[in-house]
Amino acid sequence: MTRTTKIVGVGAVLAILLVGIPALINISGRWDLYYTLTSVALLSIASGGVWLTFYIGRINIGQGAYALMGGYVSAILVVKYGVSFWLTLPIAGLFCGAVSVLIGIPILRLRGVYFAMITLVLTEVARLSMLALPITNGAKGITNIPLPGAVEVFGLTLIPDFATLSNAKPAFYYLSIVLMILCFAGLYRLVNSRLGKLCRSLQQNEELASSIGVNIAYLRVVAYVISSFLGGIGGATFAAISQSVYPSSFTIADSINFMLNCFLGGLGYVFGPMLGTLVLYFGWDLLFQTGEFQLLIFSTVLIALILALPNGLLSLRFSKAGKESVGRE
Amino acid sequence: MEQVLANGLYLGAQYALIALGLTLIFALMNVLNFAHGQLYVLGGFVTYTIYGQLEMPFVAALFAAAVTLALVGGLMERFLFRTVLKRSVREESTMLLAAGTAFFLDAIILLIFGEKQRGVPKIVDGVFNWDFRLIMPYDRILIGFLAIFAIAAFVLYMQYSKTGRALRALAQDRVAAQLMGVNVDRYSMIGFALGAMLAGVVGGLLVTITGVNSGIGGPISIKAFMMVMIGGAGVISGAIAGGFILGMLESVGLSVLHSYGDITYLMIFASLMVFLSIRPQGLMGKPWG
Amino acid sequence: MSELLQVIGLTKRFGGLTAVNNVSFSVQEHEILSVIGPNGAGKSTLFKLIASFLRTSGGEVRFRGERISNLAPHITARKGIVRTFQETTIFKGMTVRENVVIAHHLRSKASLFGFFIESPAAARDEQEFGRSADQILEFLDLGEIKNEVASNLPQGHLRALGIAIGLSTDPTVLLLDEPFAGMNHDETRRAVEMVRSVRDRGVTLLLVEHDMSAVMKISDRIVVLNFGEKIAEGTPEEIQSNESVIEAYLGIEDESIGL
Amino acid sequence: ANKVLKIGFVGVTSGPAAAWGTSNVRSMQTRAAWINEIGGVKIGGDTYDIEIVTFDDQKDPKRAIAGMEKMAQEGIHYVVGPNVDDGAAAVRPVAESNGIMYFPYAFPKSLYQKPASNAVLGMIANYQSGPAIYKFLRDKKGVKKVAFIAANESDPLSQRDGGVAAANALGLEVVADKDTYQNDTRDFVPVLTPVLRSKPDLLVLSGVAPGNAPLLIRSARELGYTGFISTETAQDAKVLEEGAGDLANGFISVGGASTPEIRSKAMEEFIDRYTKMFGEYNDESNTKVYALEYIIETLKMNPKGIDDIGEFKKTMDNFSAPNPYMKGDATLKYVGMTSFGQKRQVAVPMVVNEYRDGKFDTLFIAEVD
Amino acid sequence: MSQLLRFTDVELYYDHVYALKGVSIELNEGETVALIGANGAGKSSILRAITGLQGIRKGEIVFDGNRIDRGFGPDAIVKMGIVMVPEGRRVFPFMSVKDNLLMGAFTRTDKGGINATLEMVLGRFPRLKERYTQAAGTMSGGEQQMLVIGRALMAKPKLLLLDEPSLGIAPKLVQDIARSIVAINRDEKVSVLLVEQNSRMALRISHRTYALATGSVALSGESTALLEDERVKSLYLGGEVS
Ligand SMILES: Nc1ncnc2c1ncn2[C@@H]1O[C@H](COP(=O)(O)OP(=O)(O)OP(=O)(O)O)[C@@H](O)[C@H]1O
Ligand SMILES: Nc1ncnc2c1ncn2[C@@H]1O[C@H](COP(=O)(O)OP(=O)(O)OP(=O)(O)O)[C@@H](O)[C@H]1O
Ligand SMILES: [Mg+2]
Ligand SMILES: [Mg+2]
Repeated sequence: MTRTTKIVGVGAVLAILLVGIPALINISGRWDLYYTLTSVALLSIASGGVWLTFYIGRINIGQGAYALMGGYVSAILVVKYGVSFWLTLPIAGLFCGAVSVLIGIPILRLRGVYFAMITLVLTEVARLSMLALPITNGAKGITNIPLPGAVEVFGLTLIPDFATLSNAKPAFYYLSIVLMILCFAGLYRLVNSRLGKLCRSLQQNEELASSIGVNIAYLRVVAYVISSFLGGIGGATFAAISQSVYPSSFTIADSINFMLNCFLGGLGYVFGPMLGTLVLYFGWDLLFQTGEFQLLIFSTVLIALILALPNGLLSLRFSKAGKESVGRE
Repeated sequence: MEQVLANGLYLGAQYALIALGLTLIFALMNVLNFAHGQLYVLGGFVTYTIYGQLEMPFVAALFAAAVTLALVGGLMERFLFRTVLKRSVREESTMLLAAGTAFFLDAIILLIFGEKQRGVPKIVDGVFNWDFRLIMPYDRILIGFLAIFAIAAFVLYMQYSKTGRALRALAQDRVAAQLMGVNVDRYSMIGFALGAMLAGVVGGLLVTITGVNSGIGGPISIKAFMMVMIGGAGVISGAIAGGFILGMLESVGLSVLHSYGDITYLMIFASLMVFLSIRPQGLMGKPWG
Repeated sequence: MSELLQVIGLTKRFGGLTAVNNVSFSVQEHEILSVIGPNGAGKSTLFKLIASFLRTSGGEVRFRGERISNLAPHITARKGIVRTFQETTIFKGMTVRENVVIAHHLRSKASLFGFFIESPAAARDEQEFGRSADQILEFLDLGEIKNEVASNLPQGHLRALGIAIGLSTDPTVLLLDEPFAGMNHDETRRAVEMVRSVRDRGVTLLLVEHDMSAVMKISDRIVVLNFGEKIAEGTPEEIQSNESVIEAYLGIEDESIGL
Repeated sequence: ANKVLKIGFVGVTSGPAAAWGTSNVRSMQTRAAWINEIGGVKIGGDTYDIEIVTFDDQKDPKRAIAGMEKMAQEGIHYVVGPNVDDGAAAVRPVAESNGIMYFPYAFPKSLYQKPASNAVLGMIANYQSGPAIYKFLRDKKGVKKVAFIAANESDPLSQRDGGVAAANALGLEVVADKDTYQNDTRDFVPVLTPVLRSKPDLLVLSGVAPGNAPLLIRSARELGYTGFISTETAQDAKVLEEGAGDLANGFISVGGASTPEIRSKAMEEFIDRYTKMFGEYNDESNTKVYALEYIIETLKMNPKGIDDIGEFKKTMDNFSAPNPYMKGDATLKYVGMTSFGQKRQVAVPMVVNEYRDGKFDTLFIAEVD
Repeated sequence: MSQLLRFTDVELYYDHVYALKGVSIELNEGETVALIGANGAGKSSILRAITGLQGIRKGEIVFDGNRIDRGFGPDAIVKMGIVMVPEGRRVFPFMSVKDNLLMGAFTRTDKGGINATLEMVLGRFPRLKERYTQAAGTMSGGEQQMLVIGRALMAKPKLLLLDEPSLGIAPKLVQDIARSIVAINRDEKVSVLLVEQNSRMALRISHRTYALATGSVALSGESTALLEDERVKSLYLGGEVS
């Protein structure tokens, strides 16, 4: 790809996301799509984090823990301390990042299914902690969270108070889409920089990486922190949309879904988690009219997709000849 | 205390049996079978239908559950996992397939057997009561022993039968096993079927005690993962150890931490995390990268 | 010449097994020192201890007088002590050239964040590494296959790539574990040349190898291990005629089987 | 042809909690089919067929929001569900901004108190039925010591806390109030062993899932427990029979209007139709049959409510209609003044049942205001 | 001497890279044939083609009068009597020496025969008898090499394929292994196809030798003759490593 086609391509995508889709929604009157797409954007941010841990060779089934944590940090700050949502958003991410350092240092030594397992347990630990901690309001959750307020700089309103909007849906849509674009631009940059190569070297052989002087422990933690940061951001925004957060807002099922999004999109492609989330989450919604057969149809389609494209949906476009199979036909 | 230990042992026996099938499939094909719990549920429903509904003998029902599940497992391997394993770049991709299969089985089970909790008549009546120090209904004792018997039979089969040896070889080095004349496709299928069958047998055994419910597959799978990890993934003795440890941990933990109430499980899980970070390969697992 | 690396009373136990037992020797700057010994004698373990891939059970390693045992592997690597692996260990999913470029990481001046924003330092690194990688690949006769994915290479090339990776780190001391395994005579001869020229670049080399003709040709000195203990040390000539080494390791030449 | 009135359902019909939503959906579908079969329902000048639009939220609050958005998109103003606290709280902003009245089966008071005004509690809350049951057991059966056990999830834990408060208020001694179990528990013996050591007269299964109730009962009885066992949520007799057999005799729970003593002909026909349509009745539907009835009856009273929930809310305060499912002259009306300060709860008869040999016997009937 | 294996004009590709471009070799009953050649010349690929691990693009492989290059999986080929000892040992690390050996006899059903072979193998490699119940993964490299050769013999093969048995083995042990190969060929009447980087040894212990270069046969002939051949000397024996 030349530089110009790249710029044109990026411009086109931005235009579709920021202008095209809202316009289409206005024309078609499908206002419910705002929320669905907002969810897709937020969930794909969290999935993007999981994807990054895949990129250093770790199967992460613990993103739900950080999404939950992010949601609570933001909710508590907004409700109990009156902090502006806009400030709590980065704080939630950073808080999750900080916690993930503490958790990551011991657990990142684990590999393969062991890491997967321990993160799965982490999700449950997070849920139980939110039930038990004194500050989280326990089983009753935190409800009635105010909508994000205005952001003003020198009297200039940069972002209006969401509560004053006649309809907060588009506002949340823009917020989530912008976050998603930033997140994936960052990931794309990361993966295509030398940092990405280092991550890949970790994925392929940690011993060798350390023998050529890569500080693998540090790099692993860095990737995990970024991942958890993204999880926290996604969770915090969700809390703002539903104006409530409960210990069950993000559970093991979510952690598993984040991971599945990455698989479905394709582990080898930065934008994989985005596409995977779109298909998995949106697909379920699309099938809602099939009633009791929804799960059956959904899972059948899913299995068919995996059988057809075991390396992720994006492998369709980029696929080279598949891995040579062992044995004769 | 006697009660707590007996509870732990009984729980451990059933957990170990659940974990065995999962670890076998994992060892053979590096597939973390998210659908394991669903296979368990299916085994439970087959038993429920034949023993509970059609009122045929329990043994026949258990046998039918074993056969059905072996068949389902074999089909899953043949038509789903084999294809994906051959064509995927990263082996973990089968996790998505396993999850998809779990959804699929969930859907089928829900459609066929409904959303209600189901149970069957007791297989034996009466309660063993040692002066209220140890109370154990006879059916639990029977099921506990059947579970231990099944575990022993499986271990002996793996250790001393030709098929068992081939399965172990396959788990350790596929290519080398192939070069010894093991038909990899066939034995992968056998192994998968065996793993699924074990899940079905536990489901069938336990339906007499705890009944069965279309929705519990997912939670059961997750619990089974924990047992497998505690003991060490892909190691048969590890799965057994993991099952018993988790059983004991729950039983003893619930008793000892009783006064802490709400955070009992938080402490159990947190200690599990600490344990795994100290012993990254579980109790007896081979290192895994 | 000066003593670059000192191994002092090094010991490693695995459970009940003592894999390396109180081994001491020193390495001079710019020398090629080989470690030989039967299978399981503890040679690879010794290398892992020197490169901090294992924690010692006793004794220590000094580099330029400074104690370097039990550091993190990447720190030892940064100090200039780099090992290659006995098993052909490479980044399987990358091309040959990518392997070598990434192996230049140690020389990098930019920070992680610098990589991310592609700071000028990072860009300079990148160019520089590419050039150097191409040089190394030519030097090792891997130029033609530099765009092959590493997992498709045959044994011999994998070995060469392993050495290339080691070289790319610009080491002071390079530890090569069985670099000539799986090469035929001709290839071994060329590889030996290459190792010599690496030494001529100013690198000190330690190697473990079972190919005796190569070892005898290339080594300045040889250390022999058996059951974890050092049983001999000396020049190739001394070692070749050492009775206990012949007994434990070399065997008596037998023309009927060409050995 | 009749016009179509769409009523929504957003709740859980798959996964471990599928039973909750399924009994909901099915009673709605049964009733809708029945109404349509007899020619629809007359609201204002028009006759409507009822169409039920369902959305499975998989017990995930995020999905519940999506479901509510879908309902808004379909132009629906009346939705039954969600089934759990977190879902009910999460859909609130959507329901309010889209003019949707919803009927959750979740108990948090903040959903029904001002400033909230779009949620209508579809059943009797545990903090309403609990005190009545405990009082009955204290006065009539001499219960003094109570133990609570709950799954460690939001709904059961909240219900437990409510129950504990009620028991304390009644002067009962609470001997266990902190024991929990994971939702994946299948064997409750280890959980119950320490609880029963405190020798309670009454064991309360707070917010117990229908599937777990028989298991808990059976384990408790097999461990030699002889006291009372109760819960404040509706259960299914068949499930109890299969899961615990005779051991479940004497188990106390709260039901709707199906005990033979009070059920009307219409209720019998409803059960009949439900059974024909889905193969098997679910006693939980005794309660869940009401929400749809309330919506339709309220709209009948004020047809403007069809697309204006403001009108609906106005009507709620004075609404009253005969209760078709009960014998005698019981009425449908909105209640909740005591608990919520506004009428945001449907009045269903609080029938406290005792399970015996495969059926429920009525212990006593009460009302909520 | 009757012909046991014939390899005619075989082409073999990985993805789009060719590894063999028209290779023809033959092996007679009772013979030891060596394959030598540079890295990547295609030696291992020949063995992989015979065992069915890798399909061939063109040509034919005939064993004992039957074509075996189409329609047979690796397991079927083992049953015909071809057993390979792969590169890099590959024992079953968590199985005992005994179980490893029994795996070798996987395709056999004659209990008595298996026991007889087991005796023979343990007699030939006494070290294995000493370590009979030890987990194979904990044995030294040389011991593992003996184990895999013994394991292959357990199948009672007509043809034994060995891929670089001396790789990573101490000189003294290499001698032992070389002697074992000679003895197996001589005493057990097993034909051997040997891939070896140590060309001197390969030429010494084989009857005939093929030298491969980039996917085709460069030289072939009686091993004793080749040992004296100038081209072989300069290319593969290198006389002295200088
Ligand atoms: N991580 C470990 N745990 C337990 N034992 C080990 C470990 N690593 C090596 N050993 C044992 O230590 C001994 C020395 O092994 P090492 O790999 O150093 O041998 P080596 O001299 O390199 O042999 P070779 O020439 O075959 O490569 C062997 O007996 C080996 O089994
Ligand atoms: N799995 C594979 N995918 C792609 N190419 C391969 C694969 N295996 C081998 N090759 C290629 O096939 C050619 C022949 O390889 P082969 O392994 O047969 O060589 P060899 O003679 O055994 O070499 P060595 O002595 O190094 O083991 C090489 O060029 C190699 O790159
Ligand atoms: Mg070694
Ligand atoms: Mg080879």
